[in-house]
Amino acid sequence: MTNTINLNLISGRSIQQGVAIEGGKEKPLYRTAAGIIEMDVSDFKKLGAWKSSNVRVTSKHGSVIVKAVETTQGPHPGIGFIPMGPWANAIIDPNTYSTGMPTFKGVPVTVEIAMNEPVLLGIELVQKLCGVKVS
Amino acid sequence: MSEYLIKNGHVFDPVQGIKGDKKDIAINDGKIVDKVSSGAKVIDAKDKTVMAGAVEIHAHIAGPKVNLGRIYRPEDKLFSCTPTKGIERMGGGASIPTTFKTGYEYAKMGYTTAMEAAMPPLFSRHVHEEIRDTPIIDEAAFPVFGNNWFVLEYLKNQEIENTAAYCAWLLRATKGYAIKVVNPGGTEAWGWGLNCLSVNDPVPYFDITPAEIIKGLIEANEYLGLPHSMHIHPNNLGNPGCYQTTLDTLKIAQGIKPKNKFGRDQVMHLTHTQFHSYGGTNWGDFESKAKEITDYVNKNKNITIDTGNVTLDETTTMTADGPFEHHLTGLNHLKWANVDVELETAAGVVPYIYSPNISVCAIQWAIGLEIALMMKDPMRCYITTDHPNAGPFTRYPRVIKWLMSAKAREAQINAFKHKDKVLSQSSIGTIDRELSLYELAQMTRAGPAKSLGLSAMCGGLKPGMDADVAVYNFNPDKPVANPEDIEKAFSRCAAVFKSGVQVVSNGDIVSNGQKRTLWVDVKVKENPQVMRDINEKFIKYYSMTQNNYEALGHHFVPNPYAIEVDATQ
Amino acid sequence: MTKTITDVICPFCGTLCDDLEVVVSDDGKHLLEVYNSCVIGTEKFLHSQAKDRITRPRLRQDDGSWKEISYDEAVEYSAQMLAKAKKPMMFGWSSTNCEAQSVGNEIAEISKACCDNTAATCHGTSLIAVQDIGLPSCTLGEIKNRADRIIFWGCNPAHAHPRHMSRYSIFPRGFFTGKGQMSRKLIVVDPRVTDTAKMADVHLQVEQGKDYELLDALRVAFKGEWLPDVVAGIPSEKIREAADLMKSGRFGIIFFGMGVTQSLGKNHNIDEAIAVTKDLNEYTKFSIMPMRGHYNVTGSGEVFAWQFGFPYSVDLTRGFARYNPGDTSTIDLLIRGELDAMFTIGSDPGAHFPISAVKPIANMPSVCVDPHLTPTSGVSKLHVPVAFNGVECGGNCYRMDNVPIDCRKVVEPPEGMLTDEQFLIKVRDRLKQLKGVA
Amino acid sequence: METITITMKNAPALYLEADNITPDTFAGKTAAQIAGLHVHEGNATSTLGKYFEVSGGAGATAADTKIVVKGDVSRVKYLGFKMSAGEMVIEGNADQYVGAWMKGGKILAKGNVTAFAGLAMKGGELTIEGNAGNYLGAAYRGDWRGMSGGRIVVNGNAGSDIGMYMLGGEIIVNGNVDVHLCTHAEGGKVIVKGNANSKVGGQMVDGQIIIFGSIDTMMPGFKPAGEVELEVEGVKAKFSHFIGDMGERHKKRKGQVIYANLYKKI
Repeated sequence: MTNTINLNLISGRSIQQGVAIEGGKEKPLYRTAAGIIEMDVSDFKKLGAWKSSNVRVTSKHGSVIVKAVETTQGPHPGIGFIPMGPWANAIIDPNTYSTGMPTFKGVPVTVEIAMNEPVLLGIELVQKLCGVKVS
Repeated sequence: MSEYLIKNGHVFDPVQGIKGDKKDIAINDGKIVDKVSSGAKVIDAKDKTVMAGAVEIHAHIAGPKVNLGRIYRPEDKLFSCTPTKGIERMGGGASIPTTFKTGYEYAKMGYTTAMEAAMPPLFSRHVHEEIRDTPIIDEAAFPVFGNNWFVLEYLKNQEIENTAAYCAWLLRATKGYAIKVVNPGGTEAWGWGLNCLSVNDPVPYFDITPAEIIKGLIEANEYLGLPHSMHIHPNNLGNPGCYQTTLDTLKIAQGIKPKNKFGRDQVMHLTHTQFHSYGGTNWGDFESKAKEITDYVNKNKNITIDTGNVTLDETTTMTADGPFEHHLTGLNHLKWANVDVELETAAGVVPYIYSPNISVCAIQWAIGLEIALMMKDPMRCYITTDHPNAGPFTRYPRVIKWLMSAKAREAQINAFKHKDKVLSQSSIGTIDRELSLYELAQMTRAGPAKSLGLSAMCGGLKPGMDADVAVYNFNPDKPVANPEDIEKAFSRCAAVFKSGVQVVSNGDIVSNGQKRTLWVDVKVKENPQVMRDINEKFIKYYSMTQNNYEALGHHFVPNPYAIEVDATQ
Repeated sequence: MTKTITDVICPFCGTLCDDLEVVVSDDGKHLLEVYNSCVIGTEKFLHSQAKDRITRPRLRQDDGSWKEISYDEAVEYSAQMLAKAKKPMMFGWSSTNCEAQSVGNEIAEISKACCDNTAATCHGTSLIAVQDIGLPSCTLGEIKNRADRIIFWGCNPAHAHPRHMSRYSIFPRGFFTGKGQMSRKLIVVDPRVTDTAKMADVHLQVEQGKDYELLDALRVAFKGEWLPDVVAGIPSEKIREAADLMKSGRFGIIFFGMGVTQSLGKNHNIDEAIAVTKDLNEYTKFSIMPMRGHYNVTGSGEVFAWQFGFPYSVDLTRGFARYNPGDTSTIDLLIRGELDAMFTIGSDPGAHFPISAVKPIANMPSVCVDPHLTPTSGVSKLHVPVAFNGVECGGNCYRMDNVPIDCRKVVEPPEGMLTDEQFLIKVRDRLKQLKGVA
Repeated sequence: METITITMKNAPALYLEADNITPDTFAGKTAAQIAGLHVHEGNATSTLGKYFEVSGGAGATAADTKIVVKGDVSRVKYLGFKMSAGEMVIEGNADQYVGAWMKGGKILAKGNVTAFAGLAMKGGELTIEGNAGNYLGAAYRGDWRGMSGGRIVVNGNAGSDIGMYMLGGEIIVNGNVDVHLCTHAEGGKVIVKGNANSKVGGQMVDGQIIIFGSIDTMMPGFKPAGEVELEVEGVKAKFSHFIGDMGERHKKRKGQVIYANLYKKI
């Protein structure tokens, strides 16, 4: 049986993500910078996952594979952080409460180990989720 | 450029002393001329009033605080936005119209030149970007100096020459027109949440008083011989009893003589006088001191003023008087925006409703009109609403109606909820003066042009001047049956020419014109000390480099008109 | 020989640093080195030199492949799309200059489109709050010269605005702040112990999504009224201490970011933070400022405002301007299925919108004007690469404190490439022909 | 009273703006004239008759006119916009701005409505039998003058920002409400029979909120002020009383500070 944990997801900027978007969103570096979830060390324990293993993060709004890394800006038990970008946006809450602004922060998610599933590149992920035909 | 002949109109031109005579006005190549060829296009002005294009001496129409007003008041535009119409871009906004609407509304009322009254130097590029997008009217902007650290430091040591050299540098860097002073010292004090409410309150840290700043800047202005005089919004604006501070401010100009080559006779322009003419000790015994202020100004010829008429509308107040806006939000609890600008100035914005049902508002209305009606020389008193502070400039026709018709004033007084209070706290009820069209032309054309040092260029219809002409559907030979006809006539011109281009026809915009940005380019003797001081302040205290501050790209001022002044002698 | 260009403006974030030095080759075609910038700014300048850069427009074919087309063909596609659509959206504008924005607004006016900028996903809710309650603020130099209380609320400048702290907020020595960092107290409010929070004198680790409650509690504390024992995960005692620390300063500033604009409460979080600032002005001097993200999102708001009267989310479909986020805002319009064409410039909604708002873009006529390959170009029908603004062309921009700064051109764009403004002018002129307007 | 029925026959591909569908505009017009009124789909202006079948006739005045809206109008905005008198019955779901800036008359929406219903309402009655969206009875952006009169009743749930900047009138929600109830309110009365989410009454200056169910998280600015017995909508019960928002400014009346009142059923 796979172990899952519940986290409160927030997305936001990181300097690595900032460098990567300027370096090219088609590049693997973007995935390295933003195709991740930063988790508290205690949540790694709860999940029973190795650091830097792939996980599936699922909310009411979608599901995405990212690499789980230990946070450097903690402790923040119970909070998962995915840098802003396509991976976070595959699962954040689009509810704007009629303000125009989706709920990018504070989305309940579950995290489970997905060792053998690949983290897609940024553009690839968006194209796949939108059903864009690519040749 | 085409030739025009405006035929048979009743011409009112104080520059030439023409008082309603039937005359033809000829236009060729952008200028008023004596004669045109038979091929000139004829505009029939029979039974109409013809005046030069009007000159706005003080309004907030472009720049950061105006735009902050637009940004934070969507409700000011609710149901008021207008669609694209021919060559007219879309517009919107009641008290803070968009740039396009600003240009069009001025032009439709016969205004062809306007002054943006407060430009924060650090934001000058923004002011010019908006000016560029304001069609038709020529514009200029006054950078603010009264709380500028360079000015405070130089004047602390009475260094007039250095102050003047700095002013010249800043006018060039910002493409500015005149020396504007707002709440001298008080706005710097506001950097610490404080204020200077009298001309003798010391400015925190800088060891100088408002009186010293005012005097020094008048002297620097005359040292340079600028087209306009020092233009002041004194300390203590808007408070009961403030007229005393105003008199103290006016007295500083005593004995100082104008020195310039532009035909300007004053050394101080007192703006929105209405806000500075309050007596009483609180809002309960609030009263008009228009008589005390106008008595003083009537006697002292080296001062000009504008009125700042309250129009009884919902509007948006905005001023570089930061502490005043903080005070105001405490009174009406409406949304407050503020911007403190490093080393230079500040600004605040608060919506305000001048309700005819509130006695203070009604008395303010009376004071503005009293000032215009008590001033003996219309060449020294100009109609403004301090747009949008006392009301939007689009209400000028209404103000004109009140000034030209005692009947219209009486009707308004009768409509006030606290009529008795208005009558007891002001003398508006006892004034029966009605302005003539000639006086109106003095107060809105020849007068402001002269005060601004532009009398050779605009404000009149003398051959050689710019062909700025407004034709109104108003027959001076016929008695006014209904005062509303005055408001209607001055709202929408039959025809308007700007620099010889017809921009309005039957109240509609027919050309976006070729608007210019006026600025003053002063040559001064080389002053290495001032240049060193500027350099040092940028390195240590500004958040922008000096090179980027000075780099005002030509595209922000696409059609500049520099007025050159030589102050090297 | 190389040339060094000074006073260069960094076109990355709203800090708009203007002291960069860039070394270029003698012929002005190659950018060699960048000094003074942060790591992101450096990458931005250097990436413009990438060898694999796309330099010509590309149209997506039925089989999913790209076909290279001319700029004229790209202009034709864009103009036709905008002329035909009933409710097109012209979105982005935050990574381009005000000159381009101005042409874009003209296009939107002629085609009766909706237009919006990236405030949609960063500080749009701040603008709503400002409209509700105002904004006591100042320029960044005021903070450098006067501030002794610095509060970062829901923002992490160490990551998002790397030079902000050294240029303006924490470290600089100004006129009244000669001791620099020593003269300032730093409060950070964030649910994570961010790299910014690690530098703070006080870190309030607020429970995520409860900023509104914490801000209200501060206001109650200023007035010395009753408080529950714990608010938003913070003991009331600690809240009162923080309130006293704020009140005791001579000049304070609250910087806030997406931690509050995007969390539950949204505009109300900012609204209450502004109310806190307003309250503090009864005791001392306090200002508040949004940490704007894109380097010219502020400029876009300014240009929209002076031309149409509203700072973002403007709907011109009825021929006049209207504004009401929730109705006229891009993400709501996309998710609700209100749009039938998408023109994106100077931003990447494909990467930064929730996926449910990206899917509709993939299913409608769409143009993406962007020098980069992005998720947006990846789902759009037409990708138009352009010169890098702020690197290969100049133009005006507005800093996070609304101060305008003119960007500089430091190198030539690759041969034959258009700038945003040049491309837009061609689209505008073609659109005028199609619509028969002068 | 005359009844005019409009039935959606050709649904719009996008959304329709139908601010002309009000008793005020219909009054005195024939069915043919009404069919000729303008509606807007994006930037395309066409006639009401292109989308709706029009039958019956309008009264001479708004007060004499009842409009029945049939068919799928879930993509139609501005029904009853600025209406001052008369009646409107919407049989299905409707989109945004139902009864926005309404001054008088009655609207009955039998289905759900989305955001901005009853925005800045001044008078009249707006009844929603289904659910209401966000910003019900709130103020327009930037305006400090929200709903000032009239009565809104929602049988289902309502969204967030209900009664923002409310000055007067009444809102009754029989179901639950989402976050930010009565933010900045300075008057009026809101009754919620179900539960309220968090951020209830934030920055409230004056006015009244009555909650029968639970409140997710209380605002710290609401201070306990004992218990009271109240009769609300015919129900007598005991309520916990709170006053607030203590962080906000408040008016004084006869030397007494006036707070907003929040009652939560015990």
